[in-house]
Amino acid sequence: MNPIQTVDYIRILPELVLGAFGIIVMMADAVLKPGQSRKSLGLISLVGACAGIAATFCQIAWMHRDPSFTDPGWFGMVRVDNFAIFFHLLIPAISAICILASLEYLDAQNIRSGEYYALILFGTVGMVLMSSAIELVLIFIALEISSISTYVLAGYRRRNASSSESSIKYFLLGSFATAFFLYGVALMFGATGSTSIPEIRAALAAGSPNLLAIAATALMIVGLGFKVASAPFHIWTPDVYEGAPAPIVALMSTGPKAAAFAVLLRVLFATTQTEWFWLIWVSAALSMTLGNFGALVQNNVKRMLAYSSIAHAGYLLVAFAAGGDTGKSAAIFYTAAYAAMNVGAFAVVSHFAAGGERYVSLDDYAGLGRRSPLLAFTLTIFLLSLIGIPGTAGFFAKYYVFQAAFTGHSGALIALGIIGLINSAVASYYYLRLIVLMYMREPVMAETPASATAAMRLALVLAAIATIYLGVVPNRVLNSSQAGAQDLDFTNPGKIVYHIGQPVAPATPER
Amino acid sequence: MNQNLNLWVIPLLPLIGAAINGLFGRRFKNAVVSTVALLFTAASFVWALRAVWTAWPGGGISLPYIESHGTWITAGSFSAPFGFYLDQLSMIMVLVVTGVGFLIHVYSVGYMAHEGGFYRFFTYLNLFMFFMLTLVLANNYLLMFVGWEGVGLASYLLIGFFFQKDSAANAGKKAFIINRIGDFGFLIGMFLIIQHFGSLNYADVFGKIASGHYAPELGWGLFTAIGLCLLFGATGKSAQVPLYVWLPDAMEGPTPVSALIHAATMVTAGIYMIARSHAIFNLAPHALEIVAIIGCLTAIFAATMGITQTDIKRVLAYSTISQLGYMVLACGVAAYAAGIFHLMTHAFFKALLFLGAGSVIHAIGGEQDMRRMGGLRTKIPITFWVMTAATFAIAGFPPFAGFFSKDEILGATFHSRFGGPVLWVIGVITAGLTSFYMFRLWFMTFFGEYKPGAVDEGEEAHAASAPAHAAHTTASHSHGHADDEAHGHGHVHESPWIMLAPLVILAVLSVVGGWVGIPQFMSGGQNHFEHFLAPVMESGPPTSTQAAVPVTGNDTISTHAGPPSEENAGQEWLLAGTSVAAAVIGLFFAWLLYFKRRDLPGRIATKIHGIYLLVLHKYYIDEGYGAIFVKPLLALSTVVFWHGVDQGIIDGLVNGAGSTSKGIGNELRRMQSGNIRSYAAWVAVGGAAVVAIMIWLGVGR
Amino acid sequence: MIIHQILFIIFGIICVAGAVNLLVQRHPINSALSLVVVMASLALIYLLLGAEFVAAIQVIVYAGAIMVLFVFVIMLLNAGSEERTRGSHIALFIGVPGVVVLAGTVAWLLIHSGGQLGSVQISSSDFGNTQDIAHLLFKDFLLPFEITSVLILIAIMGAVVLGRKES
Amino acid sequence: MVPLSWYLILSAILFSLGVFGFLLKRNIITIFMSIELMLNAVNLSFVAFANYWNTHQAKLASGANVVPLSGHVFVFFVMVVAAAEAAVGLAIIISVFRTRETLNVDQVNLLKL
Amino acid sequence: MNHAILSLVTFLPAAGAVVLMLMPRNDHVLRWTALITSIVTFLFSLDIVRLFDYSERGFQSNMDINVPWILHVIHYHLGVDGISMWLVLLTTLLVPVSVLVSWKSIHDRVKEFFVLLLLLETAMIGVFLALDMFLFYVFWEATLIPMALLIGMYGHERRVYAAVKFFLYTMVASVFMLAAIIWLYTHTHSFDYATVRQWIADGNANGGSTLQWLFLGFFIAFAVKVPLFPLHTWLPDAHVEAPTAGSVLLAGVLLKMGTYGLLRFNVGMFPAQAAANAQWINVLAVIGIIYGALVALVQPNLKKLIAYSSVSHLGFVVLGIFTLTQIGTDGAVYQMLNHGISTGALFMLAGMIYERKHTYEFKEYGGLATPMPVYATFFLFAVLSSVGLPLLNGFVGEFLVLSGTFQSPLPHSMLFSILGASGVIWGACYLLWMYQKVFYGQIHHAENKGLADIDRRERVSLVPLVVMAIIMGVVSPFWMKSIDPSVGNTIPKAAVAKTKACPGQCAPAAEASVLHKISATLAGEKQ
Repeated sequence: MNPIQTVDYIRILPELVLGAFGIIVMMADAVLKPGQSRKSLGLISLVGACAGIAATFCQIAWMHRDPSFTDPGWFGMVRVDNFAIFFHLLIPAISAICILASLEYLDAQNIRSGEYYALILFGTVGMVLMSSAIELVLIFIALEISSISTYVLAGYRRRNASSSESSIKYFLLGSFATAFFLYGVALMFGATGSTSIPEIRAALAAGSPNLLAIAATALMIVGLGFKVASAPFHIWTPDVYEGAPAPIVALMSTGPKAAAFAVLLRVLFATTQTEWFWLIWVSAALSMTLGNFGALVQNNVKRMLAYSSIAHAGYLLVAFAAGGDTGKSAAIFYTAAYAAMNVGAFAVVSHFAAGGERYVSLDDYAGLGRRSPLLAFTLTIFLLSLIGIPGTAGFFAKYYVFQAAFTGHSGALIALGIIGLINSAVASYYYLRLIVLMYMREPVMAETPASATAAMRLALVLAAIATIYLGVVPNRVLNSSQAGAQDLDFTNPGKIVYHIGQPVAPATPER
Repeated sequence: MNQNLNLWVIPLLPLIGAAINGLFGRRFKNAVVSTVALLFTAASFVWALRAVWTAWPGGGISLPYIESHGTWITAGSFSAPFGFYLDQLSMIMVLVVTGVGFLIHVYSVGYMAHEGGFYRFFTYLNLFMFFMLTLVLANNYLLMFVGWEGVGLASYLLIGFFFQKDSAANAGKKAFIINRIGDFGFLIGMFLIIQHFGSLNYADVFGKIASGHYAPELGWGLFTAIGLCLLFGATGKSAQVPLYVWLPDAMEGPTPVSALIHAATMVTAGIYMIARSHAIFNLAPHALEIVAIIGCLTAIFAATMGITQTDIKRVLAYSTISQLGYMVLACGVAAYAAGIFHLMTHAFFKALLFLGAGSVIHAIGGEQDMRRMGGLRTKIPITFWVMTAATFAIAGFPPFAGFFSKDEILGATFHSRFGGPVLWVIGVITAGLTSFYMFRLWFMTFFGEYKPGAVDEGEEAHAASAPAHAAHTTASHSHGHADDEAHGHGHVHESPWIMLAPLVILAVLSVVGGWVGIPQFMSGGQNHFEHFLAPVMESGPPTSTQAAVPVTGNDTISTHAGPPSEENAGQEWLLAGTSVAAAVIGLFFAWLLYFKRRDLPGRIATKIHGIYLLVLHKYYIDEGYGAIFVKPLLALSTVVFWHGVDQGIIDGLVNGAGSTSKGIGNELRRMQSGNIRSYAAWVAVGGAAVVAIMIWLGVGR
Repeated sequence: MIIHQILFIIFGIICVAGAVNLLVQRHPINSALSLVVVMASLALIYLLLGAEFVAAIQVIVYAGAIMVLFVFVIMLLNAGSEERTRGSHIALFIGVPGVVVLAGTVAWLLIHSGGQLGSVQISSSDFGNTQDIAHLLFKDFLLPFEITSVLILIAIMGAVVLGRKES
Repeated sequence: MVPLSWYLILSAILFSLGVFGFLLKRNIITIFMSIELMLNAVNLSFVAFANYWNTHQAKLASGANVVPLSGHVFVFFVMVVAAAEAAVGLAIIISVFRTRETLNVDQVNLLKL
Repeated sequence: MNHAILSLVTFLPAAGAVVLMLMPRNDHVLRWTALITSIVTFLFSLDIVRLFDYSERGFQSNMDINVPWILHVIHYHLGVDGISMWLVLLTTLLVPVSVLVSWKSIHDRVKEFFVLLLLLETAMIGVFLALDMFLFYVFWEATLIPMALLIGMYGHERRVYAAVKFFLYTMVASVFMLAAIIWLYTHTHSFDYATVRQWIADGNANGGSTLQWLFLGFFIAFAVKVPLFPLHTWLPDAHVEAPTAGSVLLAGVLLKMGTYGLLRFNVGMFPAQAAANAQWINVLAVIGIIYGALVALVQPNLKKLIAYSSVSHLGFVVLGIFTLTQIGTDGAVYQMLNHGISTGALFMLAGMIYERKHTYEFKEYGGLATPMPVYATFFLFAVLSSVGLPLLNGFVGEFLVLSGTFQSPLPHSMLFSILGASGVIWGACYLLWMYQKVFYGQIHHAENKGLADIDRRERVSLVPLVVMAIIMGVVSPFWMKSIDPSVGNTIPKAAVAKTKACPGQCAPAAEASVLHKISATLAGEKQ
């Protein structure tokens, strides 16, 4: 009997589909003429991303049919549970919106190579895999897939010095951090004899505190902390985001980040929380503070949003520090909320940047409320969400995180929560600055911004709807994130919260 | 008792008049406006007469008569109704107000005929009537306060009637604000009453006092406190020291306004209020003592200032303050009836004086400076004669009205333990001064030669040294009478009959008005006025309070009710004689200085230059208030509060927090040097820190 | 078994020396060659640890393929000796002490737990043989192995995209 | 008998030298080589631990045997990844060299603050 | 239907905003649509009054709507009581008026303006009606954006500074409230106002210091909004720069959100803390009254003066609330409504003159009563209402507040009352000073001679406020009969009683001793 069964293929169906579409795009690229617009490839890849989502729905269907679906597959390599499904839906969606935003961008930048879309799709494969992988080997490879594709994409504007600089910085520092991660994995292997997360979890839970394992955890935190851009490993973010093409920043500030957070969730909650609590506490406080204060003085939109993304990583880590089901659930929810608003914001940035990314200074945004009402309006929604105004994803996510922090009833957590709240108030200044510029200043830019293409509009509207949806009626997503949080301990088979065409079962009140 | 008097109609009628004129008056002809205003005022007067007639003591209605028309304010256990109250006291007040008010309305039709804003004037005037009637008819302090504030508003509007003139606008504002300062005291007094009696209704409050329903250990101090607060309110409204300063300035208003509001009615509200609250004051002898002193002080103080004024209306204004001082003095010596009596007679003759002065001013084209008058006796004879009656009345010559009321007060002062001879002497001196400055006015205006455009040589130098004063007189030229300028100088004319008729009626009242209160020792019969008011005033302190207030014997708070015994009659005659003598002396000096030897005033002025200037500038009280209160306050507000605290400290902190954050941000971003090796160093250091912290904490565990 | 220790010390010293030389040399070619030395001696240490397969691919893939690529690029770009620019004080004054702390902590930890860990020895000769690895790789680790293809695809594509001449 | 800690310390030394290399070298290619050095150090740890687990046959918490060889497999994957990284990394370096005409990292500091 | 009325009133303006958003940019149609929407909202809000059941002291059960929203713990819970009902009506009254007053003054980006205005209305109504603390916070913050945008987009020269200052001030402060709400949730597992209130009342919160922190968390958020001295400096800037409608709603409604919050949450939920903290809060309130007035006195700018007058007036409200007496709090609630009417009218009037003169500086005015008599009359009404003239609305509130303060059992309240009562003097000072500067005297600027008096539309927009000022001044029981029981239901009884019981600090005792001292001294003199 073949040890690899059909269900195993279903467990990696989104990856397979995405990879297949990646290959299709590569092949099709060869058919197109060199100077021709690659829009058609973009559309194919868009279909691919959507197919990835569809594949995830297929997984959900299997989940309903086969209770053993959530068991580890591929000899303990992957586990497609509620947690993984959450990211399987989220990440291709992010990619899809990034692709939509790229369609126009590539033409504007006069980039005519279809590998771009293939790289996005392959990177998505890596990210998706990161969320379902439960074996450090596979996590490592998936991480590298997503990283390498983003290294390349960051340098995609090859004629541009800052783009290649961004790429090299990202690459060198990323590899540097990966080495730390690997070192941690090695020590963990030494400490527990396994690289499988459930095994590690079980070993650590059973054994006495093991310094080697602690050191291993620390080193893995370094590596993953780098990927999620949390202080003190955030330092690369502004430079890389500034130099990289805007749609790619939209992607890499959300997709790989969400995936990295997924891994961080898997890894950290496999170890003992008390060991890393203070570390994450400090990191969260530092990230929020450094990010927000850094952003206060930026004049480049991309850089500003980069600092803001550091700060948001900090908020997310607050949820980690809070721990517990609420904390994990809050962290999961936050990734989605952050993705929705940040993808949207960078999509707008990529539109306004125009050819050569000329217009990325804050002042270039003056008077946009008058010139491009729709784009300014959607950007306002994203910014408000980033500030954390009620009715938007950002608010509920933040609220949920802080609620998790306060639920602990511990002084340290409440203090962290307060630091976070003050930070989010400070942060409102720089987001507001952009809104102010758009609506309250007269344009200084001589050039009238081009009107957005339908694809761009679609991308923005989708992102805006997601932002509002997550802020106003987050029940469905909250249910999923709660279920995902419960699946993080690998023990319960996981109740199925995803339904296709059926009403959402009422969630249990949080306690 | 069952009869409904519908007192509410009395104040409401003028309000309707005000509403009609206010809303539509702009489109009406002057005749329509005046008809409306007069109609509603007259109706109000008639209704008041009817009410008084019906409720006259001995009639079918037991006094006080109270009617209530729903609640105005309610909160928690507190509530204040729209309620009206009629007793002997309010009967007198309501008749004076509606009666004199109506006459002045009539007069105004003539006086204001050529002014702009005719409808506005009558709107305000009717509005004033509404508030004043509310004040005197209210059955609770809160509703009285409505009238109290409302008349302040009407006064503000009417003083500032010629709003294009800065001085008029300033005067209106000053009047309102200073009244507000007094109102502040009234408010606190009301709070105290609410706190301890739970209600502001007269019936409740006085009933509780009468039955001793108040905490005995609080009683005495409490009543003193309430009394002082109410007194403070009264000093504002009735222009007593130290809040009298607004009244002279209030002469910026049209003359009928001065007559109605600033002489006959509104300014007496304070006296009415004290008389109304006599039950409280009777229990607070120290408050009464202070009332008496303030009244006496005001009387003499204002009288001295009246001496040097050359503006005819200002002389009358100071005279009013002085006379109000008498009334307050009367209240202070617990002779409330005497105070109200003087209030009434004063309403007659002072209204007359103002209206007469208005007639004079009208006659000579808006001129108010007495130095530019003279010899008008023959040119406007009717005005002269009515003015003469009023002057004799105010100076206190028998048998004019002023004599009886003033004598009543002085007598009561002499007998009272709160007053005593000292205050009596001051009162008599004031009477002499009153006589002096009133006859000064009389002589300067009606005798000698008419000299328009001239300033008395003797006083010229001093007039020049008083620029404010000079400015004032020129300003008065420029007001609404400017169009009369053509027939102003040299074309002196008697006023029309619509103005003269009220004068004549008031003149009659000034003569005979006092006869209702001829004291017992003169007439042999009873003092009708006092007797009439006795039921109100004697519902004073029950003897039971004596125990609670041991320091105040019942004798000290005698209400001057009992008729003096036979043996005292001689003393009474002597006292009356003294005050008449003082008046005669005043008349003599006025004749000497302003008729016989017209050079003398100037020479005296140069001789006692310092004192003269002091008095001429009204003791620099206005300037003093300015320097002590107004300027420092404005400076404090501007420099310390606004620029200092607001913009400096608070906004400094706020903006400072902003720039500090940016500074921190700027420092932090220096980490972002752009160098990959530095970045790697941060990552490495971070890694080192992470590992070290975790190992350290792990070992510690 | 002292021979093991002696061999370990010899190869270890060569390793460290090579690594230090990598740092000291200013021309990248020299550094690259030092790295090859390190890798080669590491392969020998792997043999000491009984990891024959790993030792073999260490030589073939690492020392062979990857380092050749490095040398190729160095030659391609005609990289000269590195200039001693003073770009980063932070790296020197903060980074180096930081790394010392890191290394010290890890070393302390390893020595500290070394007692618990015990020693290693060359075990039975069938440990680490290729067959076992193959079993592992194509069964338990099949999915990572297959997924690696995506990684390599991306690498190829990335290299092509970035290295391609501008059109 | 070589104590395991010797191997691990050697690994730590090599790793640290790699980090030093990153911090101190100016040439991008050399820096990249330093990273390779770090990866090699990690590989050494893996192999050493694999040997260790082979010596101490133990059970995992789940009851399964420890598979010491997975350390070797991990090294194998690290090498694959290193190769892929090398390909991409060197391409990026070429790309940087094309735009900046330098390989000195201190001069690649356009993006900052 | 009854249960839908609150939602209807709340979201009708938002629905209108959505419709406006989709409409073409025909300014005239947009204006009419906005006007009709707001008037219809007002008419619907009248239905709340019709349905109001006076026998119910607390929240009206017949209009209550409570459905789970997020995760079964966050509810969509709207409810109304005698306090919030009138604040809602104030809002729905002021919005149509604001629409009218913006008719001509807004001619650029008209669509955005009315959309923001209507969204703001929804948020404001929501704040007053929300009984779920999460929902309350949502609405609370939701008011920020439209307001900041209104100021920043349609304001005057320094509008951006003002908008940002307004936003940050309130944003930073409300964060503390959010912290307190979350803390409460994590202990009570409920956001429901009544539940949490009961939880605290049952003494479940361990230790007073926790409650003290929670109290402060709410307090800061509300104090900034009120604004209470010394957190008031955003207000003058915001007012001066805001467009007229913005000022009207800012002063008329947004500030009331702060005092409403103080009453509903600080006093309603933390009675013991409210009593314990009343001292210094009242000190701040009294400072606000006097300080605001004094600074208003020296402002050279019409709108700034009115803004500072708001600081002073809102000081009365806070003072009234923290007397913790029935009368004082009744007065405070009434004063909230009054201030909305009178200051709203003042800002509208200021806006009308701005439309003609394009400046708020007094030195550009003077003598305007001559060319604009009708305008001057309306202005006088607003001034008098603001001054607190009896028979106009302002008096009722001020009187009750001060009277309540005077009788409050809290220590020193008599002193606060007396100092607060001095506000009636200051109020007269700065308002009459302002009135004189604008309307009296000779006209110094020739162009002022030809100023047009206010037109029909402007009169129509002012009349409701003037009429309300009179009606509220004369028949206050109409409002009080619903306010009074609800206030009684909100303010603490036990807490005050507790304070009363404390020996030595009890006010009546202290005051008795003062009076006793006076009488003893006087008696000594006499003997």
